[in-house]
Amino acid sequence: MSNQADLVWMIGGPQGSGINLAAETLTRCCMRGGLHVFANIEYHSNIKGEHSYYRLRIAKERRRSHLERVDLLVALDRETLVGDVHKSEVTHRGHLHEMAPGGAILFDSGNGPAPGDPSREDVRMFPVPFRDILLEALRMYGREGEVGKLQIMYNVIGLGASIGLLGYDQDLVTRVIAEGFKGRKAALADLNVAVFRRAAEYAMERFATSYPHRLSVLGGSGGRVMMRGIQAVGMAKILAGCGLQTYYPITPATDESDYLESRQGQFPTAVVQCEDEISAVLMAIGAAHAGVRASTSTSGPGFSLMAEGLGWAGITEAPGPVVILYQRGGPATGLPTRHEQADVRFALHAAHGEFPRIVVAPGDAEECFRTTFEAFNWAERYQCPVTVITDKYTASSYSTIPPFETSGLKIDRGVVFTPPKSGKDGFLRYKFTKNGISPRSRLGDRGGIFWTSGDEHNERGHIVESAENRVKMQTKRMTKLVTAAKEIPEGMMWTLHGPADAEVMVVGWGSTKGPILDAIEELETQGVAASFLQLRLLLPFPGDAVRKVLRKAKTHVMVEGNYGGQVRGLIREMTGVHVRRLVHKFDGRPFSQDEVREGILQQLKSARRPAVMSHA
Amino acid sequence: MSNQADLVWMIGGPQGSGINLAAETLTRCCMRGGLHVFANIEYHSNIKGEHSYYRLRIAKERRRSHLERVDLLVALDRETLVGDVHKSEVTHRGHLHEMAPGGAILFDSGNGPAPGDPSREDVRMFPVPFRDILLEALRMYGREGEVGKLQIMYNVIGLGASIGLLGYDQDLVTRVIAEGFKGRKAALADLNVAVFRRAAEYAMERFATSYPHRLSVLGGSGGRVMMRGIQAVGMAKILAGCGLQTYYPITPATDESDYLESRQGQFPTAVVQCEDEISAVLMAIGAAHAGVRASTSTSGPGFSLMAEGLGWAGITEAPGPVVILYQRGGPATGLPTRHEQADVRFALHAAHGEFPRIVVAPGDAEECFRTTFEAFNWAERYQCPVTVITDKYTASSYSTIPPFETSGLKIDRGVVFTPPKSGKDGFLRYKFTKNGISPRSRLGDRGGIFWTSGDEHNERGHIVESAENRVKMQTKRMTKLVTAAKEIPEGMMWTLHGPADAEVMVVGWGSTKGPILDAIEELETQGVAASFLQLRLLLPFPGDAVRKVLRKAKTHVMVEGNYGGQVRGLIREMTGVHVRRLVHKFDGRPFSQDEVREGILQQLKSARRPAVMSHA
Amino acid sequence: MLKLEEVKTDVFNDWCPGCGDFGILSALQQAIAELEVPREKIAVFSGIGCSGKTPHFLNVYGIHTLHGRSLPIAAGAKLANKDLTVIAVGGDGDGYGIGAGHFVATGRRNLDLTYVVFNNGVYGLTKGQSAPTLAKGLRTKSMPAPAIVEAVNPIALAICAGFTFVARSYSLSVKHLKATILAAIRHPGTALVDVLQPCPTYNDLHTKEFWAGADTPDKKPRWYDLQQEGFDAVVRDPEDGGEVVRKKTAGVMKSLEGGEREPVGVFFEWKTATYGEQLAARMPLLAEKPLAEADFSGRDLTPLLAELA
Amino acid sequence: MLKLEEVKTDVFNDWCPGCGDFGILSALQQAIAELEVPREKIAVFSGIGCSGKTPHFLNVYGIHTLHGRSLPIAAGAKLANKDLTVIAVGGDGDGYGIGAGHFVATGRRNLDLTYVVFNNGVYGLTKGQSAPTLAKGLRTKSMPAPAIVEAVNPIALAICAGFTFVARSYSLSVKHLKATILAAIRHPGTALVDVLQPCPTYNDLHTKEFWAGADTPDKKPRWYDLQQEGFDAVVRDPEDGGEVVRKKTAGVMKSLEGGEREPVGVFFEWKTATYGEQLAARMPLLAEKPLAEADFSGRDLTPLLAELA
Ligand SMILES: Cc1ncc(C[n+]2csc(CCOP(=O)(O)OP(=O)(O)O)c2C)c(N)n1
Ligand SMILES: Cc1ncc(C[n+]2csc(CCOP(=O)(O)OP(=O)(O)O)c2C)c(N)n1
Ligand code: SF4
Ligand code: SF4
Ligand SMILES: [Mg+2]
Ligand SMILES: [Mg+2]
Repeated sequence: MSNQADLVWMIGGPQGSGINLAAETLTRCCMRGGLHVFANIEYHSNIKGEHSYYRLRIAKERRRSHLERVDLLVALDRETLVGDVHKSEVTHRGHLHEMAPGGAILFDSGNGPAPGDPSREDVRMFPVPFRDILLEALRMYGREGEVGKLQIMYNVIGLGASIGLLGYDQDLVTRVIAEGFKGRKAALADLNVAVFRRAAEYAMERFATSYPHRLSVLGGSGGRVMMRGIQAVGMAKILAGCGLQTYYPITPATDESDYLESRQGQFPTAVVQCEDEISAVLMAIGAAHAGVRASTSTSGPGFSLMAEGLGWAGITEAPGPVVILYQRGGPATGLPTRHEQADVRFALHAAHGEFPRIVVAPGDAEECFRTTFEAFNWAERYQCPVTVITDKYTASSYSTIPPFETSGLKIDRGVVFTPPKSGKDGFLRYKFTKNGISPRSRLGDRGGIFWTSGDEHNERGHIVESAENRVKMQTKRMTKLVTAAKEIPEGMMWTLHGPADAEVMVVGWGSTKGPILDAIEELETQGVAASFLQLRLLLPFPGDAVRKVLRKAKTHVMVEGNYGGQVRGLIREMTGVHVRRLVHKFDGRPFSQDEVREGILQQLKSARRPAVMSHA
Repeated sequence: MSNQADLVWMIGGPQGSGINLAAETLTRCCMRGGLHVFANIEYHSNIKGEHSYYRLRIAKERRRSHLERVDLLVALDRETLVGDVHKSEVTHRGHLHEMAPGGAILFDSGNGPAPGDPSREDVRMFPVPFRDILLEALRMYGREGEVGKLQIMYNVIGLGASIGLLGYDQDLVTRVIAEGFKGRKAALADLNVAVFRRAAEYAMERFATSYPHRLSVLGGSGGRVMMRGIQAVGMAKILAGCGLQTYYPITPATDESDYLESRQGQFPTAVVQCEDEISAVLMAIGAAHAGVRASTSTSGPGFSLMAEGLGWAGITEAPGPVVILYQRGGPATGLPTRHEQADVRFALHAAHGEFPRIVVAPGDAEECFRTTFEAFNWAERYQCPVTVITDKYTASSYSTIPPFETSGLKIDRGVVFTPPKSGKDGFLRYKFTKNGISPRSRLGDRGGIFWTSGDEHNERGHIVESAENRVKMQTKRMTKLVTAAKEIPEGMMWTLHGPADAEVMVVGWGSTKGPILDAIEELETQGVAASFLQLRLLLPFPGDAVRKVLRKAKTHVMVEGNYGGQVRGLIREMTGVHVRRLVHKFDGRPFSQDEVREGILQQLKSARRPAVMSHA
Repeated sequence: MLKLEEVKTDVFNDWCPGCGDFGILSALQQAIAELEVPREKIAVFSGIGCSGKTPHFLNVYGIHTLHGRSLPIAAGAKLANKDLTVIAVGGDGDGYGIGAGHFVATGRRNLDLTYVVFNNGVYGLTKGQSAPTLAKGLRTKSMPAPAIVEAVNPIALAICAGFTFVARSYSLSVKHLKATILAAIRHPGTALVDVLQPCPTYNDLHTKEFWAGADTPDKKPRWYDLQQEGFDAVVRDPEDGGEVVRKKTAGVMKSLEGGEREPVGVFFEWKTATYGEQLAARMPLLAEKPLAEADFSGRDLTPLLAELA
Repeated sequence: MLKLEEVKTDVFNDWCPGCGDFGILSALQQAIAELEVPREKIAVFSGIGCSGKTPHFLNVYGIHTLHGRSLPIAAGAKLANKDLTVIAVGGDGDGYGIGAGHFVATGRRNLDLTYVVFNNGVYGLTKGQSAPTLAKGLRTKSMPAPAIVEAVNPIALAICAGFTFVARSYSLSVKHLKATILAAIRHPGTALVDVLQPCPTYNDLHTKEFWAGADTPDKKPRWYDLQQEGFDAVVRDPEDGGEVVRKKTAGVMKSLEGGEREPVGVFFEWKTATYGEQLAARMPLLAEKPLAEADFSGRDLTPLLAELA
C-alpha cells in the first residue's frame, strides 16, 4: 500500500468546538473496522476560539507519522479554510492550500468561504447546512429551542458528513457514538446519533457521486487500541506501582496526571497537585526516600524549576523520582501547545555540580510504556533521578497499536538493606561499594536509621568536608553510572532499524522515530536505501557502541526537532563522530513524513547548510 | 627565582579566630615591601570553631597559585597541627605532614601538640606563650581583666611571631596594623601594635637564630594592589555603571554584593537583597528592560533557581542581566565553602529551549575585571543574558597585582532606538534584521512603547503562534550569537600562552590558569616545554579557531577542576578534537601548582586513565 | 485624560465569550485613561494564564512574564525607573499559588506598585484545575473530585505580608473596579486589588449569576460594598503603631467574616515610607532622577584601588 | 519513653558557643524521647542554615534538605508513609524567606506534620544578613545599614495560610519549648512552632540578655506566656465556622499586639480533617496501610487497555 492510498482526513475549527471528539470517534471507528490510524492535533494556547485542527492518516497498514497533504477536510469555520483573516495580523493561511488535488472539503455553508477568498479549482467544495441539519435532528426531540446551546454538536455533523461521503459503515459509527455516552450523559446518545445519521445521509446523497474516495471496513480491530503517549506513560506508571504522582498543571503534561487521578480508586496512585514544580519534584523525592515509587510529569517551564531538586536527589541518592519531561516549543513559555525537541541538553545537565542521573528518550507510545516502566526500576536500582524525555507530538498523537506486551516486564527494586537482627543502629546508607550502589533502607524501616544531606557526607550520611571522603563518595556515586551502562540492555540504549551499511544512515531520537521510519520506507521505493539509528539512552551515553555503528555507515543525516542540533552535538562529544548533514525543524510543529524525506534528499544533494524544514 | 626560594607561610585556627586579618596584614606588608604574594584560604561551612587556614606564597616575582608545602606554619590550635581528633570521625590530619623539611611551626604553647601526637624530626617547633604575651601587652594598658574577651588578638600574636622569626621590617608592619584601625576602632590600634611588637620580639629573641629563613623588604610596592576576584568583579561593575545588583546571600558570592553595597553612597548601585534567587535574576532582568545595567551574583544552588528566568531574558531579548556564577563544590549544597569547576555545562544549557546567551570564563582577578566590564557591553549589545563563570578560588584568593588598566575600556550600550519625531506608536522592538539585533527602547521611553512576551511573539512583541513567524524570530534571535562570535575580539575568546607547537599543550579554563601558568614555568626548568591554551569564551564557542590551535599541538593535556571533564567534552563537541589526557580534581580544593605539574607528567607517562589529583 | 481608544490595542482578544476578564480589562483601560500619566510612563506586567494576556490589549508598555513571576520583574523595572507607573496583573494561580513567595516578599518591600489579581477560582489556561482561591470541599466542573486543601485568603495574606493598600472588587462591577484600581495606583506603596472574576468556561460555581445572587431569595448580589457600609480601612495617623495594628486586625477580620455576602472595597490602607523613598535616603542620586537616567561615564576607580594598596 | 542518650548522636556539633540552637536541640531531644514513638518512625527534615544541621544531632531518620525546601520533601515522605512522625526544622530565612511559598501551601494542605522554625532574625550561616523576621529599621552588627523592609509576622501568616496549630516559644525556655513541640507533634494537622532564638554571633539586638529583659527597669523577661494569661486559642467545636474565624482573628490580633513583651504559647489550634484523612477517603488502601507498604505486583492493565479498544 503506497502513501498515496492512505486517506488524510482533517477537521478544523475553533478551540472548544469538539474537533477532538469527532477525530477520536473516527479513529475508533476506523480501528474497529480493521484500519490503522495515526492522528495528531495542533491547537493554540487558548481556551475558546483560536484555530485548532486534528489530522487523521487512515491506512491499511500501520502508520507512524502524518503527511502534509489533506484529502478530506471538514471545516467548521471559515478560518479553517483561509486563515485568521479577522485578526490585525494574519498568522496562518488555513488549510485550503494544503489540499491534495482531487481532495474535498466539507464546510459549514453558514460559515464558509467569503467573496474574494482564495479558491482551488482542483478541490471539491461540499457545502453542508450545519444549522439546518442540527435543527432537523433537534426537532425530532422537540428541542429546536436549544439549537444555540447545542451548536457544540457541529462536530458530530462534520463526522457524519465525512462518513456519508466516504461511504463508511454507519452502523459501526452509530455504535461507537452511543458507547461514548454513558452514565450521566446517556440521554444525549440518541440525539447525537440522530445528528450523525442526518449529516451522513445528507453528504452521501448530495456529494458521494462526485467524490471517488471510499473508506471500507477491512475486518476486526485485531485487538488494537488507540493509544496516546500520555496514556502509555500513565499505564506504565500504574503497572510499575508508582504510588505518588506530583504535578503542577502544565500543557501537555497535565493530561497524564489527570489520567492517573481518575483511576486512583482502582489503582492507588496518590496524585497531588502542588504549589509549583519545585515542590512537585521535591515531594516525589521525599516519597522516594520513604520507599514509594514516585514520579512527576511536566514540560520545559516546570522542568526549569526542578534543577536544584534533581541535584539533591542525586547527592542523597534518592531512589527516584522518575521525571517525565514532555518537551514543547520553547524557550520560556514559548509555544506552549506546540512541539519541539529542544530541552535535551538541559535535561542532561540541569542543576549545578555533577551527580549520576539517567536520561532516556522513548520514540513512541510503545517505547514510552516500556521505558517508563524500566525507569522506575532504574531509579531504585541506581538510586538516582531518571528523566524520561518525550514531547508534545508523542504525548498527544494517537495511533492504533497492538496492546502492550507486559509479560516480560519485571519489577526490580534494587538492593534493599537487611535489617540487623540485633536491631542496633549503625546502618551505612552510603556504604562504599565497588559498583557504587549501597543497600538502601526506607524512612520508617526498623534498623535502617540513616541521615542524609545535600552537603557532602560520609557513609552514615553526616556532613564531612574532607578531601579524602569527597573523592571517595563522589567516585562512588558516579560509578553507579558505569554500572548502569553495563547493566542496561543494549536494546534499551539504541536501535538500528535497517542495515548498518545502508547508503544513508539517518540518526534521530525521540518522536522523530515515526516520521523517519515512514520516510525511509518511502525513500526505499524511490531507490534510496536508508537505515535509521535511533538513540534512546542519552545518559549514560553508549558512546563506544554508537561510534561503531556510525562508523559503518556511508553517509549520515541527523534529523532533530530543534535549532541547535543538540543531540548531534552530544554524539560528537561522546563519539567524536560529526554527523555533518542536519535536517532540523523548530517551527513548533512536528516533522511530517514528507519533511523528513525531503530533508534527507536535500542533505544528500548538498550538505553546505542544514535543511530547515517548515511546511507552513 | 625558583619556587624553592618562595616562602610559604600558613596560619591555621578555628573559624572566627581572625586568621584572615593576620594573613591580609602580612600580604599587605609584603606588598609594601616590594614582594609578591599569592594567598588562598580554606574554611568549613561553619561560623565558629571548625578548622580554617590561610596560605601565603611570598615571592620576589609574581605568583599565580599555591604550593603544597608549608615553610612556616602558625598554629593557633592543636587541630591545625594534627587534625580534628576531637571528633567521632577524624576528617583531616592537620598540616604537620605538609611541612617542608627544615620548616618551622609557631604554635600556642597553651594549645599545642598533646602527648602521643605525631611529630616531625625535620621540622622546628617553636612554642609561643600566646596568653602570656597578650597579658603582658594588656598590662601596659591596665586591661588584663579583658584577656578572655581579647583572645581574638591571638591572630596578631601569630603575625608578630612570624615577622620576628623572619626578621621582616617591624616598623612597616606597625604602620600597616595602625592603618587598619580607623574611625570607631582607632582606640584599638595601640593595643594591637603592642601585642604585635611583643610577639615579634619574643620570636626573634628565642627562635630566629635556629631558623635560617629571612624575609626582607625589596623596595616599594610598585603601585601594586592586593586583589581578590570579588573585588575585581565589584570594581568592574562600578566602572561599567551597573545600577542594580540583586542578590540572595550565598557563599562565596555574597562578598561581592557587600562590596557594592558598602560603596553605594559613592557609586550608586542599588543593592537589593531578594527573597530568593528566582527573584534576584528576574528583578535584574526587569531592570535591564527598563534601561539599567543590572546584575546578580550567586553560586551553584542559586544559579539552579535562575534557569527559567534566563530563558525569559533570552526570548524577550532583555539587555541583561550579567550573572556572575561563582562555582563551589557541588552538587546541591555540596561543599559550600570549597572550590570546584563543575557548573559549566549547566551554565551553558540552563533553561529549557534555545536562546542566545553568552558564557565567559575569566581566569583570574584581572580577567574578572575586564570580562565583567565587557559583559555589560555584550548584554546590551546582543540583548541577551551574559554569564560570567568563575569560582571560589578566584573569588577569595588574593594576589598582589598592578592596578587595573582602564583606559582601553569603553562603554557600549548597543543599538538604541531613535524616538520618532511624530511621537507616533508603531515601534518594532523585535524588528527582523540581518545581524539579529533590533534597536531597543527602554520602558518609559517616549515613542518606544513595546510589548514583550515569554511566548513566541512578532516584531511588535505580541503573541503569535504561526510557524512562519516562529522560524523567522527564532532565527533572528539565534543569529545574534553569530554576530557576537564575529564581533567579540579573539583576545577575549581564548589565549595561547606559549608556542602552539610546544611539546605539550595544556588546555584549561577559568581559575586553573594560575596553577597551569606556574606549573608550565616549572616544567620548563625540568626540560618539558609546554604551552597553555586558555579557553575563555565558552558560548559562542570559537570552534574553528580552537580546532586550528589544537591541531598544531603535539600532545594535549586537559586540566579541569571537575569529575567529568566537562570542557573537554565541550571541546570535542565543538571542534571534534578529543583531548585524551585529563588531569582532574574534584575534592573541593583548587589545583596547586604542584598538582598540575605532577598531573601533567603523569599523563605524559601514561594516558590510560585520567590523573585524579588530591593532595589530601 | 486619554481617550479610551488610545489605551486599546488592535490585538485580537481570544478570551472566552462572557469571560470576566473583559470587565477587568475595561476597568484597567478606563483607569489608565483617567490616570493623567503619559502612556509611555506606564508599564503593565503579567504572569501566565488567560489573565496573562492582558498587557497585549493595553496600549502602554506591556511585559508578559512567566507563570508566577510578574512581581519580581515589575519590581526590577520600578527600581530602575521610579518614574514609571508599574502595574502587575495575573491570575490567582499565578499570584497566590506558584507566586506566593514573591507575593509575601513584595508586600514586605512596599515598592510603589499595584497588583491586580484575577481571582476566578481556577487555573483557566490549563483547563480548569482548582486555583488556590477555591474553597475546600468545592468542585468545579473540570475537577475530578472536590478540593481537599484550604483556600488562601488573599486579603488576610496581603495584610499580614505588609501590603499597604489591600482591596477587593468584582470584575463585572466595572465602575467600582475602576475606582479601586485608580486608588490602588495612586496609593504610594504596594497595593493589592483582588478581583472576583467569573470564568464561565471552567468555574460553574462562581458564575455571573452566582455573584448577582440570582438564586437567592432576595436576588441581592453576593457582594456588598464595605465602604458603603461604613468600614474605615484607612490608617489616619501613619506613625501611630497602635492604629496600624487595629486597622490591620479589622481588615483581616473582615476578610475572614464569611457569611452570605462577600465584602468588596478597601480592607486596609496605610501611607508609610516606600522602599524607593528609603533607598533614596541612601543613594542621593535617586532623589534626583531614576537610576535608568544615571550618568556613569568616566568613573574613576582610584579610591577603590587605593583601599587595596 | 526513650532515654535522652538514645536520641542523641555522636556527631560533633559546631554551632557557636552560646547559640540558642542548643536550647532548641535539647527541647527536640526531650520531646522525641517522651513521644512514645519508636525512633525509626520519626523523621526530621531540615533546610540549610546553622539550624539545618539539627537532624545530624538527633538519632532518628535525619534528612538535611535544601535551602527553603524542607517542607515539600517532608510532605512527600509523609504522603508515602502516613505512619511516620514528620518534623521539619529550619531557619527563619529558610522558612519565611526563600521558603515562603511552600510555607503558605503547606498551611493550606494540612498534612499531619510539625514545623519548628529557628527564628533568630538573621541568616546565620551566611554571616548575618537580615532574615525576614528582622523588623524594619533594625540593624544587627553585620548589616551595613538598617533593614528597609517590613518583617514577616510568622504567626499571622501561618494562621492566614491555614496552619491548624500555631505556636511560639523561646529557645532558652526549654521546658516550655519542649511542651510546645510535643503538643505540636501530637496535633493532627500542620503545626508551626516559631522559636525565638538568640544568635550571639550575629544578632546583637535580640540576645539572651535582651529576652531576659536584663536592661528593663523591672528585669522581667521580654516574653510572657499567653496561656498563663488565659488566652484561649483552641477551637472547641471544630465544625463551628464562626468559632474558627473568631479564634483565627484572636490569634492574628495577639500576634500583631506589639508592646514591650512578646507573647509565647499557642495562638491558634483547630482539629479538622487532615490532607491524609481526606486522601484516604479517595484511596481506600490508605485507610489500611501506608502507600510505601502497598503491594503492586502483578497488576493487570486489561481494563485500562479496554477503554482504548
Ligand atoms: C512554571 C510553569 N508551570 C506551569 C505553567 C502552566 N500554566 C500556564 S497558565 C497556568 C495557570 C493559570 O491559572 P491562573 O494563574 O489562575 O490564571 P487564569 O488562566 O485563571 O487567568 C499554568 C499552571 C507555566 N506556564 N509555567
Ligand atoms: C538556593 C540557595 N540559596 C542560598 C543559599 C545559601 N544559604 C545557606 S544558609 C542561608 C541562610 C540561613 O539563614 P536561616 O535560614 O535563617 O538559618 P540560620 O543559619 O539563621 O539558622 C543561605 C542563604 C543556599 N544554600 N541555597
Ligand atoms: S478559561 Fe475562563 S478565565 Fe480563561 S478566558 Fe475562558 S472564561 Fe476567561
Ligand atoms: S551564627 Fe548564630 S545561629 Fe549560627 S551557630 Fe552561630 S550563634 Fe548559632
Ligand atoms: Mg485563575
Ligand atoms: Mg536565621
